[in-house]
Amino acid sequence: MTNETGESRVRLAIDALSHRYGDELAVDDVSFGIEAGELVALVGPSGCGKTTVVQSIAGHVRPTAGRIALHGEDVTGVPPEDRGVSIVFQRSTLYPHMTVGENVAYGLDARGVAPARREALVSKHLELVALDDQREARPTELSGGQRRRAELARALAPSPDVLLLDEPLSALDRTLRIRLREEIARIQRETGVTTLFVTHDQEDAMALADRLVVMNEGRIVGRGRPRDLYESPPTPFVASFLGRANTFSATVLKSNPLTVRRGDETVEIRGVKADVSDDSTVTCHVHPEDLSVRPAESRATNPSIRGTVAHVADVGRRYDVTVRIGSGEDLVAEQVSSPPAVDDDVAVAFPGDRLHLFDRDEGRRVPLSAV
Amino acid sequence: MTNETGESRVRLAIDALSHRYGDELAVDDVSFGIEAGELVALVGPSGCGKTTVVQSIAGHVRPTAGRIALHGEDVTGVPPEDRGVSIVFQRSTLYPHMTVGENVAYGLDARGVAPARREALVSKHLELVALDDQREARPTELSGGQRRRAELARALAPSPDVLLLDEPLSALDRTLRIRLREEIARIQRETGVTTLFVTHDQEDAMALADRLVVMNEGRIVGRGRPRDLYESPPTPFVASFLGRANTFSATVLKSNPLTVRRGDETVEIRGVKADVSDDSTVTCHVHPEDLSVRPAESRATNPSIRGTVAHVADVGRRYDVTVRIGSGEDLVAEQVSSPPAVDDDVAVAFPGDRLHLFDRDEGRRVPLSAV
Amino acid sequence: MNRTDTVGSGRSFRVPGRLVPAVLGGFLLVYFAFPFLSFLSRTGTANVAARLSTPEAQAAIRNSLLTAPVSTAVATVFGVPLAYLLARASFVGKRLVEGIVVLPLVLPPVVGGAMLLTAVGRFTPVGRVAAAAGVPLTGSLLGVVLAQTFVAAPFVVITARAGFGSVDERLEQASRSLGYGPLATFWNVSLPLARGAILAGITLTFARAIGEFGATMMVAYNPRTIPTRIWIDFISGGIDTVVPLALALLAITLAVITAVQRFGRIPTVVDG
Amino acid sequence: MNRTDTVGSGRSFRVPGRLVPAVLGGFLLVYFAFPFLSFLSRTGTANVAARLSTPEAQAAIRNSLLTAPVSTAVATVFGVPLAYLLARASFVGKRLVEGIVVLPLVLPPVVGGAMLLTAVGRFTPVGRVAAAAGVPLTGSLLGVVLAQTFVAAPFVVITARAGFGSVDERLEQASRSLGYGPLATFWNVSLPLARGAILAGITLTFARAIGEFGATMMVAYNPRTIPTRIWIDFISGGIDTVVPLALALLAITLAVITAVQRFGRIPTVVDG
Repeated sequence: MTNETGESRVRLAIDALSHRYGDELAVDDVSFGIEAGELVALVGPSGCGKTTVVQSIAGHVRPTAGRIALHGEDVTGVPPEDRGVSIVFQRSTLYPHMTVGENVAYGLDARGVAPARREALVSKHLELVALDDQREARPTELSGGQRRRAELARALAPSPDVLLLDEPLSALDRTLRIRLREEIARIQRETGVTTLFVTHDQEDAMALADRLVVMNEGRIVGRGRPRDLYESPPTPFVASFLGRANTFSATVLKSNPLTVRRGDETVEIRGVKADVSDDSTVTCHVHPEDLSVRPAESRATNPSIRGTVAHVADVGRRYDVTVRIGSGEDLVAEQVSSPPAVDDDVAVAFPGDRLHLFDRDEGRRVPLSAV
Repeated sequence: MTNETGESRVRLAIDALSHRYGDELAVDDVSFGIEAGELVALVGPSGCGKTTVVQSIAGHVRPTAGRIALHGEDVTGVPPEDRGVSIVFQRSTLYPHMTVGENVAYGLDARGVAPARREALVSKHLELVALDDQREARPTELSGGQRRRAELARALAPSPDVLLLDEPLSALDRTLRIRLREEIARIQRETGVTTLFVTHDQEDAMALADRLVVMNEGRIVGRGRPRDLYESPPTPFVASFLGRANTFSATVLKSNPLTVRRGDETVEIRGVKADVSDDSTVTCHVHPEDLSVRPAESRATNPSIRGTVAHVADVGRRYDVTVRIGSGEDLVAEQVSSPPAVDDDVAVAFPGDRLHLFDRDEGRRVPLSAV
Repeated sequence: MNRTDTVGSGRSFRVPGRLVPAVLGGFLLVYFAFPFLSFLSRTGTANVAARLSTPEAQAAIRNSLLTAPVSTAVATVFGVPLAYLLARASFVGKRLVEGIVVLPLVLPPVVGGAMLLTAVGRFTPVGRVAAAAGVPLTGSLLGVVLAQTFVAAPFVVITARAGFGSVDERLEQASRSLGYGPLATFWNVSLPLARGAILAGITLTFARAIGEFGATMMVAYNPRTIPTRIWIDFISGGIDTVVPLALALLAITLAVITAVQRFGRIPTVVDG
Repeated sequence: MNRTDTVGSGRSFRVPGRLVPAVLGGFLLVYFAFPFLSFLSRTGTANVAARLSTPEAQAAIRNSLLTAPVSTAVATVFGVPLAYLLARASFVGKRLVEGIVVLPLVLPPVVGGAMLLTAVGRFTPVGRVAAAAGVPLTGSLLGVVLAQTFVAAPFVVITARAGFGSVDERLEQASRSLGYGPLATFWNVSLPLARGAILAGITLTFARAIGEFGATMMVAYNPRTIPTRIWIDFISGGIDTVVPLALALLAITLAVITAVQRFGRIPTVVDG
């Protein structure tokens, strides 16, 4: 999975990339690689620097420092037209003065593909995105989803070494987004094109990508398979960003079995020990679906925290129960059925192995292990 | 819940509203009401006409036909400034040449509120949205989320009869959107302002609203509590829009107990009878989380459909398993653990009472009942 | 949005591809700048102060400084509301109105002057009535104002219209919904937000008005403004005699543009 | 987006609030339209055909139709690349370049003419060399072209710049990533997409060039163009003698604008 395993398989390598706009460091020492055929998502909130990374890879921004390599060859100074990197932007860049077919053929013409072969390639790629019958249409006649698909066909037609998708779904409605996401997954499987998918939407990223690279404030703050990052987030930011912010702070009383104190409440997490010094303050994160809400008096095996129900939102397929566990500290529990009433005193329980602990000062993950 | 129960409680009534742009009928005979203190979501895909409805309520569009009533009084011809309807748009409309405090005071000045009271109201509303320390800031100095909250404060300060929120979250990242959604819910609970929340995002709508009004192509296609609409969608559109498109077509063999045929497979849904004539063709919808995937040979009590696993997406907190059940017909099952492998022959099972049946030609829901 | 939306700042990177336009555009720049610099270097040889203190020069300067601000004010008072309407309202005949607004801009000034003469000249009904009332519309300062307004007013209309057009209409709708009528909304929201463009338009109008020559020559050859005086001096005395007055006119124009730049936007705002 | 983004089409609804700007703006419209109509009604009384067939009129028409297209072509060839650079590139001194481009626009034409005389006049180094080589830069058709280009070129630069600016830079980036160099991208993408604005700029430049009067009077009083001929005829014969030539100039200007409208956008595009 990592680019150390086999140097020859790495299609795209970003090495110590940094970029400054004036005084502002937009990208700070970013390094990652993509193997041939992989679909990697670069994900992070708006303004985290991911678009600058993409623009550097495409060659539209010259980075202040660092190196971009394709097939192991340094392309940092190579102009965009000589890189073999296709790009699809958030907003449509189809040429309004050309038909859909001419748009798809555009990149082929640049490479001097013979007319017969060009027609065949255009047909093949229009079929791939199910737009064969829109070949003579103008981009303005297409729907939003069709326009996205036409752009994909145009980007794929010249068989790029790397396909960059820069927030291709962000301007779309949720229904259309999910449909197009599945379409992109299918097309990537069928073509096997090495793809970097850039998005601020963690759901899109996790649904599509083999691997995630999470950025925040110009730096990489996490990388790995979606499930690994979700189940063992390396920082509180990754935990909140991939799931939903759901944290409380506590003080470690004992590290084996892990016992923490919040206010006047002591919570023992049986069967778990933590690699942390006593008396250190930690930030605890639990994903909302790992929490369950019970009547306050009930005592079960799972560790729990007392609180009062502040709000119950009926989301249709589940209830989001907000429990106030202290001044300004709320936990949200996702409950499938029988929600409590507002103002009920409740206990919020969680399986001990679903707790994530982070060092308060440095934000690093505290390793937990079964006893 | 409906506006028939008590005429006096209805704050806002939209009656037979239609609007044409040129030849195009953007809104077609839309009627609904909102009771005092209610939060209703008007939800539908982009271009379904919901913004025209909002603009008609605010008075910025004069509808071609129909009536808008506030407190039972016809306001269809009343200019916006005399309606007492505040509006928050998708993009920020904070005035860049005024401070945040001046923006919030703007609507109060129009009503000639005395200076001392105005200051008090501005402070109160800035506190409500937690922006007290940004009073002297310029809108450009605020973050995206702060700008939204400042707009809410400005809209609420003059104590409007109705608050219109026109896609207020659509331009935001998912993380920020969820946080602001919770903020809006809290503010609405605290102020009790009658609110119409307009969005194309079903998740936002269901998380926030007491009641949903679903629009498609200019018409209302569903209305009710989020849970009722989700659990008993009146049309295939509502089923797919609020959940996720997940349908297959079948022919009814027997209505009691309901038995349907798909290709060479006969599925008996035990304990359920349908009010439908034999041999009619129906569209069946099941929400992805109601589906479970099992090995093909296993036979259980729940009805199931045979298929082949086409794709497994690891979404981090779950697996989305796409099962091909016929040419061009796929079902997506959300599975929490142990997903099957691609190309496995499997059975997709569902509880009989979670199936939704729609008449194929007219799209109407087929009533199902326990035997 | 923010940073993620700023695309393509790797300018220096593409310089090779920009060599051709840079060379071609450079010719034009040199052609614009060279006469300007030649002119400024010439001013040293002319006796500027003496030339500017002659009674004729003094009268021309006074006339120009009287008429151009009046023309600009008239164009602004009537032109800004028109610009707002063109930016916001849609009505039958809007295309025609747009055509009428552009007309004086594309019209050769001497033709504009000829048109004004056929409308308000001494022997037209309007002109005869006005002359009889003691306010002749041609050959008078009022005539100068009429010529300047006709030629220069489109600039403020077109520029202010672009300014209003770039103000999001929703900002005005929000103001209406917060309790302000259309006029109050115009004053509180539209006008302050389009301020930069309006100032730029006023500047352009002033520059065009004070420099007006062709229409003024037709409508009001007398009394002289700076441009007409320059012409008279030129045919009688050649280029060296006109440098001082031309310098004065240049100074006034540049002073106004610089002053407006201080408060608003640069007048390149014609490009929206 | 689509329908949901079109906000506030309830125009007729707000007419009361638009009465004030409509009345104020109406005055200006009448002031623009009235001279135009007076002028057209006057043409009936003049013997147009006879006046236009005099050798003087024929020479003026010929000279104008020779010089204005050349000036427009020169301004376009050098101005469009400059406009593209100003829209896309950021470089040290860009503000200065923008100032130089606007200069001839805000400069009074007679001052522009005076500047050109100090640069290429008969007694300047450049002018002397050119005259010795048999191509005098003043008092010649070449002088007319120089004057027209100086005064009119900013229009095509500013309008084309706005046109390039409104083309999303990502469309060019996509073209680069699809394998085209900067020049090919300019030809395939930028130029066709900014076509409307460029055509509008060319039209404005042509209108300004063929109507040029002030700078031409200084640089090339001879040979006569239509505007200078109109002036000569006016001082010798009064308004009625100039109506035919003014009509011809008006016709040429409007014909070009109409022709361009057919293919591109209306020239109100100065407002971006």
